[in-house]
Amino acid sequence: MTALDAPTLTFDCRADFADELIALARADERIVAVCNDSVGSSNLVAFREEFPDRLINVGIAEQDLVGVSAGLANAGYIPFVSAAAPFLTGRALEQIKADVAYSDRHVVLCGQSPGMAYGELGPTHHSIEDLSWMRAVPGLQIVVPADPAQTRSAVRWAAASGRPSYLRIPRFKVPAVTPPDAPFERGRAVRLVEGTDVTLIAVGTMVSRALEASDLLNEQGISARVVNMTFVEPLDVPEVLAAAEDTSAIVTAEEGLVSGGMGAAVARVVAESRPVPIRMLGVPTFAPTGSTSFLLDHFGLNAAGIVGAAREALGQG
Amino acid sequence: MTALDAPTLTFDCRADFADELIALARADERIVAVCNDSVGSSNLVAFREEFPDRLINVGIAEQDLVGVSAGLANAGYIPFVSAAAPFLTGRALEQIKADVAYSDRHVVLCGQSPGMAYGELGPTHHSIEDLSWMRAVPGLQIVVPADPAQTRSAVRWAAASGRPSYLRIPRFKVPAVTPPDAPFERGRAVRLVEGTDVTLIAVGTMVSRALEASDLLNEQGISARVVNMTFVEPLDVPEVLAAAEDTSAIVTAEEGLVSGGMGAAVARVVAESRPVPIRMLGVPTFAPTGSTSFLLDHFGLNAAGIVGAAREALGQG
Amino acid sequence: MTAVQTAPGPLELDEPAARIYVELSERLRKASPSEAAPELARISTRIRRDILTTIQAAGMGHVGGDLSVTDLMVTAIWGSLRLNPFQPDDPQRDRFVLSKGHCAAALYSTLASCGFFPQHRLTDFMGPLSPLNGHPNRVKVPGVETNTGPLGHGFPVATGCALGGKLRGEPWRTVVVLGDGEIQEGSNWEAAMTAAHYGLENLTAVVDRNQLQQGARTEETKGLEPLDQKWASFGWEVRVIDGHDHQAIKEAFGPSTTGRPVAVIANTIKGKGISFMEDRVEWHHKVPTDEQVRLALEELSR
Amino acid sequence: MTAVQTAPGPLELDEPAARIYVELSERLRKASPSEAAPELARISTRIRRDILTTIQAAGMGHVGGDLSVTDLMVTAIWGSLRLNPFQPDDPQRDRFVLSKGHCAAALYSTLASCGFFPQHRLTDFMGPLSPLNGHPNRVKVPGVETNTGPLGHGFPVATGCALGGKLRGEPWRTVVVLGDGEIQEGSNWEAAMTAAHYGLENLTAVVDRNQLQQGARTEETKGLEPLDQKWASFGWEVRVIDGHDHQAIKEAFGPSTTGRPVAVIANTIKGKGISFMEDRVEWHHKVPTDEQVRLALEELSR
Ligand SMILES: Cc1ncc(C[n+]2csc(CCOP(=O)(O)OP(=O)(O)O)c2C)c(N)n1
Ligand SMILES: Cc1ncc(C[n+]2csc(CCOP(=O)(O)OP(=O)(O)O)c2C)c(N)n1
Ligand SMILES: [Mg+2]
Ligand SMILES: [Mg+2]
Repeated sequence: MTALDAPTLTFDCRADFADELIALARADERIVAVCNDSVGSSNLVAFREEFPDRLINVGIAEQDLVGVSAGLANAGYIPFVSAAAPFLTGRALEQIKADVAYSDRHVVLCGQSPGMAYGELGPTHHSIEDLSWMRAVPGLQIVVPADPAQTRSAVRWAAASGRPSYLRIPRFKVPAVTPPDAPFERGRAVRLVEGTDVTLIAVGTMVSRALEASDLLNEQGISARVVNMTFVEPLDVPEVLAAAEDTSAIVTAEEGLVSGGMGAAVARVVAESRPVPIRMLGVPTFAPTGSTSFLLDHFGLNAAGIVGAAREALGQG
Repeated sequence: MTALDAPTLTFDCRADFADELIALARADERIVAVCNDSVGSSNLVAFREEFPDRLINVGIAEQDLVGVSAGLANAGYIPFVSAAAPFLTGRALEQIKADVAYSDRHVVLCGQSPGMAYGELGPTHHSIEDLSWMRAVPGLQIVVPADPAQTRSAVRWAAASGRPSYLRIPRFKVPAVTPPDAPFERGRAVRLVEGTDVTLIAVGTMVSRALEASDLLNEQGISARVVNMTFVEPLDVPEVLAAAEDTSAIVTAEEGLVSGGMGAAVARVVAESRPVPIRMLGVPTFAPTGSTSFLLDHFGLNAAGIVGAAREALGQG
Repeated sequence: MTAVQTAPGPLELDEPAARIYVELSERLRKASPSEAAPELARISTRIRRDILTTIQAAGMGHVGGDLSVTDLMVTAIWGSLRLNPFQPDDPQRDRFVLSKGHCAAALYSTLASCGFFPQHRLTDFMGPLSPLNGHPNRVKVPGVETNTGPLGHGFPVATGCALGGKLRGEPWRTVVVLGDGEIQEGSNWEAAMTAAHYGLENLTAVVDRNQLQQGARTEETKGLEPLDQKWASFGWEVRVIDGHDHQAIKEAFGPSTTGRPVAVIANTIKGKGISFMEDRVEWHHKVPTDEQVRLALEELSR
Repeated sequence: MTAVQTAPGPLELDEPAARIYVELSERLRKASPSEAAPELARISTRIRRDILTTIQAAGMGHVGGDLSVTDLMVTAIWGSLRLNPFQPDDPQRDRFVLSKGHCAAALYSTLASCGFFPQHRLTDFMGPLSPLNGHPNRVKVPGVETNTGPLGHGFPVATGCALGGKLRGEPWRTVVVLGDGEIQEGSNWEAAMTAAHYGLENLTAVVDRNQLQQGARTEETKGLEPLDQKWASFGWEVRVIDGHDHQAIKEAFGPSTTGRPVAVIANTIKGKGISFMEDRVEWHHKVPTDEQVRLALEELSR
């Protein structure tokens, strides 16, 4: 059932992102892709070949990227804005706030290579802040797919949603973690493993690591539930409440800052309704130099780190 | 002791901000003020008269505002960057991240008219997001003065700190709340009222309202401690732990988004160490039209709202 | 305690006014600039009156920039573009974008004059829970294309509108009005480059060149000159006009002759029409007293 | 489980190299452009070698832009400016800012050549916990003035440096190097306007005009021409040169003759010096194989 059982295939989800976008674009001529000199890095070369007019490249200009996309939405298009996550969210934040969220435009912001996917390129190219920044933009839906299947579902869902959203597209390779029959619904988490002692709530690249951790905890006699939170906004509040109700502690894990991210959203629900011990795993500060997997290990964002946090939260540290 | 006792004088803290900056500039020629066509709105006319060369106006260009300030710091100046909080934080976010925080430049970012101080001008001019956005910039110190005395202390402290910081300067009129002998130290909160049942943790404009709420709760037989958190980053963790230890519940109140703000910082400490019920008061979403005080009441950010939240958190709702 | 306050209702069509707008604006659109000018001047005077009383009622506003942009806005909306108050989101409408969103009172007054909502609703300007917020909100105010207020946003959005129209091969066009101080924002130069690159001859960008920004003259704050050369070097067809001459404005709003987007540098006077406000920086957002409003209305009726 | 990994130590002064830099660069600074050119060319070849082997060791990098900027960077740092490896934060140093921060390998190679740290440390480039991050970090690398990587940051910061120098009345100057694709970012045009407004004749902005950005040619992606007119209309003294001609570069880096800031549009070739990389978009960040590095080094030693 989990990543430990067998050698696991892993995927760079940009391919599924691009394929699904092309499929959508074939069916709906309102779909356009908007880039900032990021056609290659967003894997949109094939999209451009098939729809040369509907791939709009505004050059290296992120404020314009988002403003133009809001204008394209005004003109009846459904823009998928595809840019490296740190520049999209950090450079165009006020455009995301005013032109997209506050103006309630159906624009799909696609943060490529998020978290520490650009490991060695360093903190300017890391997007550990995006979930915190985007959570503090009212009205923006935030989706963090964990694998290829969810990436495809997220693209389809966002195209149909009619409202602004931010999709965090994984580049760091991840295994498939989503059961074929799992629902993909607004504000709905996916419970991947049942468990009674502790709940591990993860998003994106951390989901497969939480599954590994759950296996390890099981071996230690600790029953760990695993939840893929998928929607950071709106959060699956009932699923969080169930975790606080059914299990004695919660561990959250995300490839991003702890301040204000998914874990903070979970902590708020728990603190306001049913306090239980929580451990929030994430990136504490600007990262040093290193590859993505080096950095994830460096910050304890792996199965062992999650196991340690779970034991600590259960008072078995 | 609190605002209910007598008709209370209230202050627009920009005057104290500007006076203190002038006093500093007289003593230290490295101090410069940097503006974005905001000389008047930042109350810096007198500064410009006295130091015409040291008031640098880059016009309406916030990215440049922050970048130029980082360069001035490189050249040995201590820039106080003074601009309306929503534009400073939202428009120049990546400059704040890369040029100031990650480059570790001693730049003092002064967010003017924060929260909903520009009531009727609407959400584009409100800065309900700044604390969440700035908390997600590693290495940035965040200070929210609550009254004129703290505003002056914050300016002095930031000039001496040697590290980047964000000061949130109140414009909405507030009464004096800080005892003359209260310390102003990095990461140190100010406990204003002792209490044993519940702790009210507030910042900025909410501090005087928390004091009022404490009086009202007292009348209802509930002993409410009041803490002015002042430093959102670094947070006064011992003071939060003491609240969780000594009292049965915590209410946080801030003029800003609940997602990722001061309350979230408090909730994290509590959730990770000593879970107690929390109620987090703040602004839930983009505000409708109205004056600042209308909007504060609209969102329950007043004494009555704090009282209600405290009773709820204590299970006496 | 949540305040109890009845929100003013949503803004609804003013049918008689809308009917007049549809007919008269069609005539003015088709008329020659010199024929249309007198009527456009009359409408502009009416809008100036509405701006003054709207700001008086609210006790807040940006009167200087409202009055400098009035003739431009009226000529665009009444004399050049085809808006549709009966169906504000008519896909075939022309787009008018006010990038200098602080001049919401001018926009609201003009939209009301077209019947997008009744003129009497202008008294709600900035009132509690009013749809007529201090900066335009498209979700609440029919006729507004995008929410502006932070400077440097409307132009990229308008560029996207025009690009969308061009991609669709549709005939409608987009006019965006910028403040001169506003174009110190780099986001505008990103949009200027994009519009030129995509050959958006269906886009007109108008600079309300009143020489003043919030705190001082533009050339003292951060000089913009030679402004025509800036636009030309960014690939635009440039037209420099008197921004209070309705005939010249209507001419300048005519189609591109080069296949390039058109930049209209409209020389204007901040506070135009009210002698004691003209070209004075403090009237950026000073609020006239009742007596000053009386004097101002008197000047306008001369 | 936190990985156990020993961080490479901090970067320390290479004293012999620093001594050579101080002496030789003073000679080159004072020499006429034509006298200095041969030595600057020799240093540039050495830097190109270091760039190639540094990227080879890391298995990552932006080789095309590194090679197009080499002659500009070497002429600035060795032939025009006065840096101080013995005291990297010497208040009187000249400032060199690499705005196109993805060309960190070129900067690190050049700083090492000046003795800011030993050349052998270049093998740490992008290694685990290395101070030599993929984009320059001033806190860890002596000689770096500000952390760059996101495009459009270095120029405003350099403008602030120059403004600071001018306010202080100090003689040091600032040179900032921009990519041509980079100047599609509006933040640069904000800085261009600021520098002109404040008359920063102590600032030189160099555009590495290699005609290519990440994905395609600049003129296909979002055209920049007429680029000289853009800078001139923003109030700059403009010099257009061959960015691989050391004599022309050194001349262009001379003082302003107009009291205005100086923009140098340096026509360059991306991948310059390596035949199979020249002017090819894929070499923006393609990594040469060992065989390709061998061929490249061979070309350089001709
Ligand atoms: C991003 C941003 N920065 C600052 C402001 C504050 N502000 C409002 S109006 C204004 C001056 C605008 O001047 P101009 O564009 O010339 O407008 P006009 O003269 O037509 O009123 C300023 C600085 C703002 N609204 N947005
Ligand atoms: C704000 C921002 N957007 C996008 C990128 C991704 N990026 C890195 S290099 C590059 C192309 C730069 O082209 P140019 O400035 O011409 O540099 P050169 O040709 O000299 O390598 C891009 C788009 C970035 N680093 N920063
Ligand atoms: Mg103006
Ligand atoms: Mg280039």
